[in-house]
Amino acid sequence: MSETGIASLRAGLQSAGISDGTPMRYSAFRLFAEALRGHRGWRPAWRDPEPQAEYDTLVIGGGGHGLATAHYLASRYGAQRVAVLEKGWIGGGNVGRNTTIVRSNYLLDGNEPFYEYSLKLWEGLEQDLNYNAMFSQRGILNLYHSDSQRDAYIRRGNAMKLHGADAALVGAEGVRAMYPWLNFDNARFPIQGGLLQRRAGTARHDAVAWGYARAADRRGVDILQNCEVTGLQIEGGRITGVDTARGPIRARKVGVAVAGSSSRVMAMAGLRLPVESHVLQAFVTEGLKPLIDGVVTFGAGHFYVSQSDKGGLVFGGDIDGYNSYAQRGNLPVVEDVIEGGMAIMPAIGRARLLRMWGGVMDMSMDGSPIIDRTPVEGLYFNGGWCYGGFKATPASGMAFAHLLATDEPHPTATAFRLDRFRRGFPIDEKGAGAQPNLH
Amino acid sequence: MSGARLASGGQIDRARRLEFRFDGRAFTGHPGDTLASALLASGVRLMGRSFKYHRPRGVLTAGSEEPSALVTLRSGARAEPNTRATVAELFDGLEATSQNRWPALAFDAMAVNDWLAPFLTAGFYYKTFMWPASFWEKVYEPIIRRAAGLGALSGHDDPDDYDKGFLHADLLVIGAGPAGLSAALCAGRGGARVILADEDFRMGGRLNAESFALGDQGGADWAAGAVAELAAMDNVRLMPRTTVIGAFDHGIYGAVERVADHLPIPPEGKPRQTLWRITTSRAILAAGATERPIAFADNDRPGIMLAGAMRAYANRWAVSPGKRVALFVNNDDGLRTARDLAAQGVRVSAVIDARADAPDPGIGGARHLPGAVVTGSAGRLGLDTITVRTAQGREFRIDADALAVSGGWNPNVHLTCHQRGRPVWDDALAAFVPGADLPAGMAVAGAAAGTFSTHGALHAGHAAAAEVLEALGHTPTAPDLPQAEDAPVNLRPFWHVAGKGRAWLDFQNDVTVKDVKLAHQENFRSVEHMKRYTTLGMATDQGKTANVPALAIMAELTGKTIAETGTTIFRPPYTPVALGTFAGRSRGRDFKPTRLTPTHHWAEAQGAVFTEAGLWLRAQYFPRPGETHWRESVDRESLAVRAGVGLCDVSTLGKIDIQGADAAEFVNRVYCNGFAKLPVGRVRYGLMLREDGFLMDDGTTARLAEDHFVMTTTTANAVLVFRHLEFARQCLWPGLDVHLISTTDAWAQIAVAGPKSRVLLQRVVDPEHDLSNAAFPFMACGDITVCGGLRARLFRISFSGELAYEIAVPARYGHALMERLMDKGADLGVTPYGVEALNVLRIEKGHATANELNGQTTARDLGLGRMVSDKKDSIGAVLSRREGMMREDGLRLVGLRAVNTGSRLAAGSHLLERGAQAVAANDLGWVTSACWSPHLEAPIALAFLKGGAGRLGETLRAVNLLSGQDTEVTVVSPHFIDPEGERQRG
Amino acid sequence: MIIHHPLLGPRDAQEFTVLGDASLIDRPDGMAEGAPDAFDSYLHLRDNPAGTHRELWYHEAGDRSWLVVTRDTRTHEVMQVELARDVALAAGRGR
Amino acid sequence: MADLTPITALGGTVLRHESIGALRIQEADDWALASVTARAGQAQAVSAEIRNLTGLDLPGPGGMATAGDWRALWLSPESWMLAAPLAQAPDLAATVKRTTGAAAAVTEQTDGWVRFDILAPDDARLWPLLERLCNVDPARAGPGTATRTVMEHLAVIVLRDGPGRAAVLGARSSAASLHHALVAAARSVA
Repeated sequence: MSETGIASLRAGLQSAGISDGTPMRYSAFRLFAEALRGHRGWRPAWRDPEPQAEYDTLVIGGGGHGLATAHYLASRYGAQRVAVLEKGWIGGGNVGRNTTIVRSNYLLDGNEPFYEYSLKLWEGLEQDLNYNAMFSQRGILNLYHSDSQRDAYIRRGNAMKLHGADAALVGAEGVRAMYPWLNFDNARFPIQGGLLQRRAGTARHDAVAWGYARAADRRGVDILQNCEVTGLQIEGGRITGVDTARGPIRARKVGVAVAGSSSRVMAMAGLRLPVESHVLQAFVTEGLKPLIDGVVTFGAGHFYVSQSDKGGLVFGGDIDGYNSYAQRGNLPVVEDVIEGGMAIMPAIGRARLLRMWGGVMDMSMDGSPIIDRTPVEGLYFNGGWCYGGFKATPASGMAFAHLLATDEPHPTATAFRLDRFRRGFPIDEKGAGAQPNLH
Repeated sequence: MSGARLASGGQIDRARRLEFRFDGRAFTGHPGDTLASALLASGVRLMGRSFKYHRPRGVLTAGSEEPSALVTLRSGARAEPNTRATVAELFDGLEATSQNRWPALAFDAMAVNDWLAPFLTAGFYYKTFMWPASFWEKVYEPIIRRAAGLGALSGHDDPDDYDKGFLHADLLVIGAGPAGLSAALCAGRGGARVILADEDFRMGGRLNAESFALGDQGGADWAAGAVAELAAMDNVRLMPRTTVIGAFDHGIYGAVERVADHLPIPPEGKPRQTLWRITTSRAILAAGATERPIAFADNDRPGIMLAGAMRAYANRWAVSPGKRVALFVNNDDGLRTARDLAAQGVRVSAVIDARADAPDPGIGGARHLPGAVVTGSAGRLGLDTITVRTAQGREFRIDADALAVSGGWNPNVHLTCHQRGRPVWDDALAAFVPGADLPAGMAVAGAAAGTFSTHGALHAGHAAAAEVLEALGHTPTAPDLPQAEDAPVNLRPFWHVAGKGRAWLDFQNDVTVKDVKLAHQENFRSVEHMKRYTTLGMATDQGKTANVPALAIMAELTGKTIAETGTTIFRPPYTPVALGTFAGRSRGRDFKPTRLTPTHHWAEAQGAVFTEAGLWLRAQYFPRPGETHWRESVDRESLAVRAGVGLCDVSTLGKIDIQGADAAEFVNRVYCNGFAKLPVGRVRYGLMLREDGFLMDDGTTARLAEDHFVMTTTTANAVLVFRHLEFARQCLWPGLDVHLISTTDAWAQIAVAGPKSRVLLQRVVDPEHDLSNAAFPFMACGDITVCGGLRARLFRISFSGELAYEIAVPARYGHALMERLMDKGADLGVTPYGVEALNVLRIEKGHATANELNGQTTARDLGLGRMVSDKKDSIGAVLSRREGMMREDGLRLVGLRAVNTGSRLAAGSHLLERGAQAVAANDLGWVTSACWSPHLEAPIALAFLKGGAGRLGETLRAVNLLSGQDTEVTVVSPHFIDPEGERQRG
Repeated sequence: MIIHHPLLGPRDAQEFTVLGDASLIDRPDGMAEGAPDAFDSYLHLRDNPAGTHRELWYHEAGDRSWLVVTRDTRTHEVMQVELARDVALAAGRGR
Repeated sequence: MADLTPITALGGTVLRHESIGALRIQEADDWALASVTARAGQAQAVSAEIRNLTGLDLPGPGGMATAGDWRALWLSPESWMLAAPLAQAPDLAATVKRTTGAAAAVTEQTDGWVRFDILAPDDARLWPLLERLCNVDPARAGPGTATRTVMEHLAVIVLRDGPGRAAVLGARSSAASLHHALVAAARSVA
């Protein structure tokens, strides 16, 4: 390369923020420039700092929600001296083992504004984080198979539109136009149509955790991996800090965002929760050329599916149904889910299941989450996400950051209270009642 | 042409020739061949393209761990993408196509990605494609999606059948190599119930691939003898072509048997594959080991394969891999390949051994280069030469069209990890071996446990089985095992050759040493981060050959030991499984069972249209000639009920027989309204709450005797309510004398509804039963006989609001009773009606069904709040009184009537005030059920309306934003018809 | 999973339906003082242990017995299976 | 006697019989059925009454007993299903109720069920069919057992009469689905 070429490259690198001391921005130009110099310039996506003795705010849980909380605390609420405490490696919980669906097709007033707010945050996420989480608005189609299901979807679609979300009802022919190879002619429960939310979609789940981690780190948040919390320090009804595998850390406020392990962590504060831990399995096939453009859910069985950018069919269904902290499930649910798949998509019979795994869900008593203060002053709780936590990541982080920063619920999350069960305000989308494994 | 069939040897049937095609070209092979062995024997090296860079790919392995030689097998609706050529059993007429290339395997335009490789490093996509935001879905992602994926599905329904089944054993032996065969022989001779499963179509494992002897036999011959002995035992089930895919809780193993994959198509009625769930007390994992490569620049060329695989091709399939073969190894085992090839007359040109003190295998004509490494390769679409650097640092080229590589072996520990188990690093073997926390009942033997010698495997298998026998109370026989090689593992860990080029770790996903280094540089250092960031190990082979070298390199970079670095978690299935196999017969129309009503065949003969109600099929309406729209039929049926008499099969309602001294007390506790004082011979409407106070179900319950009730449930909730009642009976009040049994299927129950229903019934009910209003008033019930003595039950209940009955007879007589009623009522204009008319009639009467009882509503919402008794402790009563459920502005069931009878009113519409903007803040409720009322000649509906009780007479809008409907409605009582109930009492 | 039914021996978990924590046996008295809080706690709050958990399983496609299964939620190991009716009676529940 | 003609569970006027390979699958409707459940504290009394009426010793969990034309199978704790030839016991529940009186809850069950008899030359040819349909261990389901389990999503009772013989009782409304499952499995193993 000529002298002038090198000089102009240097100038370009500088303008892209590539010089020691300033945060590194990702861009196509940066990628190009790094390719030319053998990628030697990439720096760690986040630091691995030593824990400090004291922070203003601790977020327990380095999953999507915890990292998002830290990012928004730092970027929107001006918080300083924030740390995220992670038991293992960040993004290792449910954000790293879900089926990546993002949607806001909820029915109830307590939920829909929150999820629609989340969807709007998703729509600007990559620019906000300077990280491509591959959020792709490919649409979600909820199939219906009976008149009463259709009526329920009309009610839901209208609720969505009243809250400013998008929704459309598609008849059987419309479904056929979108997915001509679905089982229209030999189905036990014939497809009558579907509720379509076009703005829904999928994202690259790991990248969400990494993007938030990197963005939070850039604003000074300490991300402390391998830092399991072993105790909560509570004095006179007020939290003062935590004990960790890397020593005690003092803090004024502590937010807990450890869905899947909520009961275990909150038990350290002597609190029982309206939550059970259950295993939800998820599945991916070998990579295939594009077949399924958006997300499709089966209305007469437990099955939903999308296709990843790598080509794998990513699908799931119901939870196994028994309490579990083991990140694995059993064959009956595998069969149940795939039977559902073969019922509406007999064309996937020769695709091969590559991998199945399980995540531990905080299943709440009404199927909806909790973002609230607790009886312990300075201790805040975020959990009960059931198997809908991934799509909620941005709004959950924002709402939890809002609560931690202001002591007030975020306007879109006012219904997610701990006392709603005692007071009779459940947010029960399925109408299944206070039985966690039915949600 | 590189590879060729050797003149003799191999476990193939040379007497028979099998024709097959690859990419349209005709080839031949023999029974016993795989697609890979037959192609190699035909001189074909190029079989596929890699995922990302579209690099040419050949065969790396000889087994199910193959990452590279993936093809689409078969064609049309039977096309099977991503099939490993290395395990595809050859059959006559086999058709295979290469994939992930365009336009042709040898000329792939997407190979341009290889030139762009400097930009396409690990995680490059996270750093770009962000501007402008809308371009992601529109521009960038479609390109990525089209380029990604490997093979394609046909888009047609899978035409084959799949079975599922269940097996039980004392001992499951997984793998039929030396350890597995030895274990099965020991356990089988000892009398245990044994299942021996192996993924290969020929049992024997490595014994079929090696040249050494067992006793005075060849290894393959000894294996064949062992298999023959086992096959003769009644207590042993041999399952070749069966992969054990996962170890699940409590001794359950999933296994996939490929029943017909070695045939052109499955025989009629037979499955392609069977999913077995094997329940066993004990399992012995004897799954062998997988060889791993050594990474060096351009180590991915067709012609470069694992040493053990090359040996297998030579020994088992009599395939010479090339004309000039070189070896690159770091262990003694790899040297066997040189010896075996030389013995078969294949020219071995060089043995490059990374160990400075490597023993000389003494191959005539081969250069022995201890302490040397391979630094690169060259050749278009296949290997021509390799570059070697000697211990002294001298670099030169060697001509070679085949290179065997061995970096050592990894025990196949996968199944030991399916339940939290973590393998542990063994420095002596330089491999992960099973940890201590095995699934309950599992033992590991042979190479899977790190016992690599044949002698060791035979003895370990026997010992493991003997232990199982003793635990089960059998007496093991003394070992009767042949002499076998007992070579120690002699290996120096060596993972990659340092250098500038790209050195592949994950051959399918194109992950190189550089990518791992980049992951480290960017702090993706935990093994899970590395895997997810680079996609290493996430290809169809799940990193069976790639994972250990990669984490060894990460360990180098972080300065940690491999033991500290750890490994990612192995998850089921062991190898990928067709989705159809998991579904079995439960697909298409057989997805779920179908329940038919007792009058189904009669209704079918009448030309009824059916609809699903849960698992039931129910007559929806009965079209008559000339009726062109369903509404015509439904209107006619509804009006016929109101004016005359109609018949509807209501057998689908759940029926629960409740008997016992405490039956009344029990019913009184599970319904929120009073039942204790219900007189014998009477029916009452009951509301059942969940314990959280929301409505669970409703129905009528009849008291047939002091100690005998019959409860009906809604069709949808029959199973749920029965479960709930058993919970209450067994768990809450175990001291009550009450007994439950379902009788849903035992009775054919027919609603006879309309002003002429009594007249009609009198014609079939035996004359001694008085049906007069005085003798059998509204809400009466009783045992009767019909048609000359047939036992029956009669209930005077009404869903339509008309004078009505439900008559029940033993199910087998339902069909005949329906015919009789139709016959006897001909002069009354008797009309069968379906669930559509049933729905119209109940909406007109204001009765709730599933649309109103959706699990989110309360008795109060239905306007039935006063039914919740506060004088007794019934399920749900306490929590039904929570603050949030007692709001004055809460929802209330109302009727709606369209102001303009020509307008449309859809269930699901939301209610808004006139002039109010369509936003959530103005949402007043929603329409639960809607219909055209032929009786009122207007669209009507039931709806939940905020503060509804106080809004009767108001005009609101029912808005459906999905269809643009905006309909003015008047709020009215939900009882459109006969609010005083005079008709049903008449 | 395999549930060792106290009467029927080892049975496939697919024959069962799971309800949840066996503390649901301990239904409070609806007519007693403080019933609303007692029911809130009874129905809504859970120990949700990572470890030994006693839970209710119903042999729906079997003999219709409700069982109390003592199981480790970390390993899924089943330690004990009892008839729920016996457990309830032993806990003093009767009429 | 009533002048109505019954239909079979599969909806025909004659019973369906299939021969597939060595297996026969026969729809059967010749049993009258009644469930008998001992009232609280009455198990011994009920056992004695049933023995007097039928000669049967009521079986324990998972068991089936036969005596002459009578048959009893265990349903759930202190609850059994009695079966007798339909022609001889057209109103079985009433007959049993007359015997047990208040000691038992008796419920007519004849029409709640469909029965398919499966006949094979021996167990070795019977089990390939059963093992494709239900998770029952042959070692625990020999002659004299009555196992309540699941076949293709359907709750069933598998009765073992003798070597090579089984009967499957299922809900009458899903008779066609159960029949289809049996026939498909028989074709698969034939």
